[in-house]
Amino acid sequence: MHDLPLVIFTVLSQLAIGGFVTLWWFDRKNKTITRSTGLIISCSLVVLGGIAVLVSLFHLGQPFAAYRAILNIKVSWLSREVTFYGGFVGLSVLYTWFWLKDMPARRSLIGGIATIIGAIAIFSSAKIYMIPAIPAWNSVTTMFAFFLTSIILGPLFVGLLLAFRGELSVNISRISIFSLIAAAIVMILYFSSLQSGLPQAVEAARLTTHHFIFWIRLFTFVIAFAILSLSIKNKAMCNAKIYSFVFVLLFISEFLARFQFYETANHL
Amino acid sequence: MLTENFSRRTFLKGSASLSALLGLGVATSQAPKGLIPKAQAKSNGKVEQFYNACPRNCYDTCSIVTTVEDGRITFITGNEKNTYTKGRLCVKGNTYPRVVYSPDRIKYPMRQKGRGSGNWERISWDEAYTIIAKKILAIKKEYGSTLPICLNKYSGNFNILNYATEGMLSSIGYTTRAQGTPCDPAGSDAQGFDMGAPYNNDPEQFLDADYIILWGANPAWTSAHSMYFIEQAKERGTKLVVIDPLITQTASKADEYIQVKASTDGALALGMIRYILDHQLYDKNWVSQNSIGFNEFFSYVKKNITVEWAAEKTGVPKPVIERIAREYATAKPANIWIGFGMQRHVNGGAMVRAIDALAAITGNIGKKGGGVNYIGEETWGFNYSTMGFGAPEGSGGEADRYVNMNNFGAQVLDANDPPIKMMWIACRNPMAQDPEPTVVKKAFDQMDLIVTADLYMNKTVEYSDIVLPVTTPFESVGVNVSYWHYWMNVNEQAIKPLYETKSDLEIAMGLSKKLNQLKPGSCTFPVTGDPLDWVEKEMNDDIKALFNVKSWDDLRKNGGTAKANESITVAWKDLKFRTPSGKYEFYSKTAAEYGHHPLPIFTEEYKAPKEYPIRCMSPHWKFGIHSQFQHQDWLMAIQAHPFLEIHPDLAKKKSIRDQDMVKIINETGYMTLPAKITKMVPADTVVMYEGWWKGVNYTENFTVKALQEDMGEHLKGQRGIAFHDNFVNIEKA
Amino acid sequence: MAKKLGFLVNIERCIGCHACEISCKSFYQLEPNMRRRRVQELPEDVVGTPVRAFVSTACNHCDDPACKKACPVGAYTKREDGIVVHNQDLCIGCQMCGKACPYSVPMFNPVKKKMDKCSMCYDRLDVGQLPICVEKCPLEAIQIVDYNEVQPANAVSEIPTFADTSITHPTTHFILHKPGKQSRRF
Amino acid sequence: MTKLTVIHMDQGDRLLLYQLFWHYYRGDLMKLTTIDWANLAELLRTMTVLCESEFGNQAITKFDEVSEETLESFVFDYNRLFVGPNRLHASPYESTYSNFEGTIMQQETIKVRNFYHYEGLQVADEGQYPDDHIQYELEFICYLLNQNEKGPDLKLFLENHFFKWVDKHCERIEEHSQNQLTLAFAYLLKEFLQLEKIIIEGGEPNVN
Repeated sequence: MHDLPLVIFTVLSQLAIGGFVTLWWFDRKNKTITRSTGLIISCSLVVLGGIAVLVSLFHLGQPFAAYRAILNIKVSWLSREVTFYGGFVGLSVLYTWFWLKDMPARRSLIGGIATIIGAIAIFSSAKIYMIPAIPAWNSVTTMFAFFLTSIILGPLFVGLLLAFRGELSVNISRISIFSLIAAAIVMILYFSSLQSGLPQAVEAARLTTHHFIFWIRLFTFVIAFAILSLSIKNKAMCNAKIYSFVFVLLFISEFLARFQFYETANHL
Repeated sequence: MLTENFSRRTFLKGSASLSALLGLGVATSQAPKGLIPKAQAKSNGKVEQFYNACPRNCYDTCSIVTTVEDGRITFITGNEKNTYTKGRLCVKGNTYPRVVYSPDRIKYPMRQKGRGSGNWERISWDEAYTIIAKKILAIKKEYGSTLPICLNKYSGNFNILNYATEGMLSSIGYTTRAQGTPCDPAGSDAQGFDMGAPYNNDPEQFLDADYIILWGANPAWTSAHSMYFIEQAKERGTKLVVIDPLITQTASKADEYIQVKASTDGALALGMIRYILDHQLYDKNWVSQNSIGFNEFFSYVKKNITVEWAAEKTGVPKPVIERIAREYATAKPANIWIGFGMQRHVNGGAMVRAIDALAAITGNIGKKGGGVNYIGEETWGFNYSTMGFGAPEGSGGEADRYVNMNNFGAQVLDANDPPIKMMWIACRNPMAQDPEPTVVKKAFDQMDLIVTADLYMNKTVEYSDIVLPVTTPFESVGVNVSYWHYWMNVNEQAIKPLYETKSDLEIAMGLSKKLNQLKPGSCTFPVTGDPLDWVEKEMNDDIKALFNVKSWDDLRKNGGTAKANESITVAWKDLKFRTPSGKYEFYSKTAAEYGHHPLPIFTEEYKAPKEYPIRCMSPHWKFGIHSQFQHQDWLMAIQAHPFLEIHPDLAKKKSIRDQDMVKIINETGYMTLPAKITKMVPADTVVMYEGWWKGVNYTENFTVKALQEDMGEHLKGQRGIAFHDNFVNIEKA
Repeated sequence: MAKKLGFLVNIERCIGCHACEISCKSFYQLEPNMRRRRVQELPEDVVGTPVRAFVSTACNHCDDPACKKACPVGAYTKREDGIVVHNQDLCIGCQMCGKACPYSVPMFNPVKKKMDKCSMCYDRLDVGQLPICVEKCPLEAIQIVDYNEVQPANAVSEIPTFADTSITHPTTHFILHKPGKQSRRF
Repeated sequence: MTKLTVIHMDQGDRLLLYQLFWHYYRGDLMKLTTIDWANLAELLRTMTVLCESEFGNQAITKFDEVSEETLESFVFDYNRLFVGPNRLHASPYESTYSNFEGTIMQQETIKVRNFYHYEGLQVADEGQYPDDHIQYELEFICYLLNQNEKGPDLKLFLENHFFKWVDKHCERIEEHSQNQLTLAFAYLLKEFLQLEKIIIEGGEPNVN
């Protein structure tokens, strides 16, 4: 339970980065998003990103000294995560500013840089946990899982806000369904690698699957998958309500998955 | 007092109205003085070191160096000048800072309204002395003597000055005493019959041994500093054999471990003797020159003992007995250490006599590095000046009356002429440490007044009327010696006594003062005295010569520790035994006088009753000495609760898994505790280690009956308890 | 590197008494639940015959310390002589070092809200004294060895229950327990 | 506790309360009668802020309604909480609250001692009684409070010591108290502490 701040931080930060990239990309490609909608989405992402930062401080013994966490950027992936994620939040504020000022060119440039920085932040974040001391984490599936959280939640979040504003011009269901298929594959890979891994990894798999949280997680995932599958061909279902529902389901699913990721981390 | 001064000075509305309203007189308060102007000379950051002595009932009796900063203890460790302590303490000794500063300490004298009610009121020392003194005088008046007053004091603190408690009670008249010891009586008597006294070689001589048998001893847990010498000897090529029913921590280190059936060690020794006699491996010269009764013993063995029989009896295969016998008899010198646990059986004394005989026939007694080592008291020749004041004139009765400490509850209840009405308990926790605690409680119920002097709240304090707070070793002075090694350690006062705690000596003087105020001449114990003078008075010329010190103060200034000179560190070096014959007595008339067979013969072990077929042993535990230490936080952080060790075969039979709760029961009592499945114990035995655990309301003694050992009256006045002949049944709870 | 200091733990001598752990705790006045050294019971059949065997470990002052790599503030340094030092003043209590260490050595001190670990008493070593645990072990079962100078006979770097040493290359070595003969009834 | 914009507690009232607690923890109040307690309640009623507050009012009511049974068990409960011989249920020593096991005479004690020394004071039996017993801390506060120029020192002492642990101390009393008087004092102290915090720190009262 004491890793709860980290659970919230990783899920929210990945959501924010995924959402940001989606917004930036739609804006660049279609240029159909109005200033006010762009501002709303951009602001809400900044808020989510900011909450993530605040919550992460609760994990620290000395929250007021958190600024020192960038000191060891040369070797520490945590330091890199903090730096890059900090950079990302800063750039996303700037990006929002350019929405406010309605400057598409600068927006596109800053958005591009922030996208790269955000991707590096997620990469660094995953690298923190890919450590031999915790066999269940020490695998490339951690990397996949972190990016997939971003890809599953980010576009859907932006999509549902666009749907609310009536500006949705892309089939979000299609994007999301691909990420869900990828997530399912990674999940299978994850458990099979745990099963064939060190005793601590086997134990992690057992602890995960023997807990009711795992089944809630699976159930929400399957329901979301089913609804999205139906909505691909059915335009009527591509509305804000359905997307909100699916988003909530998937948020719960990802949140619980991450919770279990921390809870079952057996040390060597 | 500051607050008074400034209130008077400024007379703010508040202070005035409050004082007027409540009519507060500061004089009525028991509170200590408050804040005062700071003394000029005070300086911070002062670091001092003091010598202390660990006074616990332990072989190792360590010399301690205490670091004190600003009047506060910051580190406690061993004294490097002591070659036995070697500058380091056992795990328990390392927790001493927590012992002193534990939040659980008793801080003030207190009186309980309603025994066991938990309703305590704080009283001053003067009130406490008054209540006790008045009761003593009333008893004396009513019964014509002080015999209804019973002292139960033993080994919680072996500081020589703590005998003041015994001295104080002797100074009021003849009283009833809990006599005997739960520790070593059968074995000590056995050695007394064989050699005249128990007397052991300096444990540092393990290094000189060629062969070591640890017979029912577990120094890895009970004497870590001896274990150092044993391990060093082992690394130099000495063979280490451990004979024990349990695979103890020490047995785990042995070159050879022999699992003997509990309480059949005598048969094993006699089997070895038979082999040694048959193969002419015994020391003919030694026995003919230094012993009597050898021929009688020889014919007893030839007639009654065979190695096959011993193998059958002990569960040790015949070839092993033969090999060990040959190795032991041919090694020079070979050292045997008999543990106290081995003799806590109904045939404990007889078993020790058989093992003594084994050492004697091989000529290992009187040799440096050899010996049959059990316990010794050669260095205890102090003046005991706290005990020598005698009964006051006009005391009723003719002598002290004794009850057996080992069957305390029942014997207190049986004492009738006159009955026991008041109890003084010091350095002891009988409600936790005595067998049959329910009977002890009944005896407590019969008392008019129970006074307990202790450091912590425990079961005994809970059932007392008055509790007196006592000092730790670091808050009072003293001097200590060991019943095992040959060092004397001074104990300086390192810090002020915390709260209102007092040493047993100060309590003795305080009570005597009160008694003499109330009735002049009613107590012969001195009413004043500097503890430093008292401790100096303990040193006589013999002690000073033995340890080559000028005085206690001299020793304090010069390292705090001194070793006895070599004239006594080899037991029986001169082969002048303290028996009536002056020789080693295979045939002991004294033994016969006490109703035993004169020879070291085989005596049957106690047989398990049908309904309770499982032996439950309660050996000493590595994080405690009796009811001390284990309850300290640092040790609770390592092991937080007692447990029962069960062999996997027995566990399987009873469907018990590791960590399951197990109920252990017999006709005396029961308790429920978690199981630890381990091959360290045999399948017919379970083990629950001795100790008092914080927050645990039972002890290992809940199932222990007051079953007597075979010996003890000769040297200790009373027989001991066969703690390890405790039979129970277990079931999954 | 000039030196490569590491602990040499003699399991043959160790009696599992915890004096190392408690003397350290006492010397540094640590909280009851804080441990810079810990004594663990080994499986009782570790040497073939059933015995009570223990191993005492502290920080392993690894050649390639994972804590140092994980720490975001750079609170860890590895000295010339090989000692891995944690600078508590810098520590922000993120606990990543504890997660990254294969031996879970750094512990979170809930009162100071910072991490805490064994420093091999480097300040004592620097003035010619031994670490407390080395000096205070009643059986002299813990030593400090410069592994660049000596490779003690029969010392091994791996024992059961000790995590894979290829991860961080701990400097701690062990002398194993040699089983004695046993004549058991069960 | 409700919105208190202006705190009406003059120096005299504050001193009175600190002195009341000082007497309480010295054990001076063990022999009072029901009438004394009622008088105390009346005196406390003159302090409006106190009797308008939730716990202050409860405390005063309890003083008013002291029964003979309450008086009988008062001393036993007081001892169970603060004196012994059992493990103290609500230790009156500051250092107890700075470490898990409640060990006394720790670093905190020495810090408190140094504070006394700085002001030219010391505990009369220094080394025998831990310097951070609440009785000494209260006496020290009274001493500082009584001298206007010591305001900054008082603030420092309250913030670094007294405020840091006395809340927890009151919580433990509330948890373990079996007597209306010990409970009343816990309520009163708790409430007073909140008011003091507002006065000293000028901040918002901690509304729970």
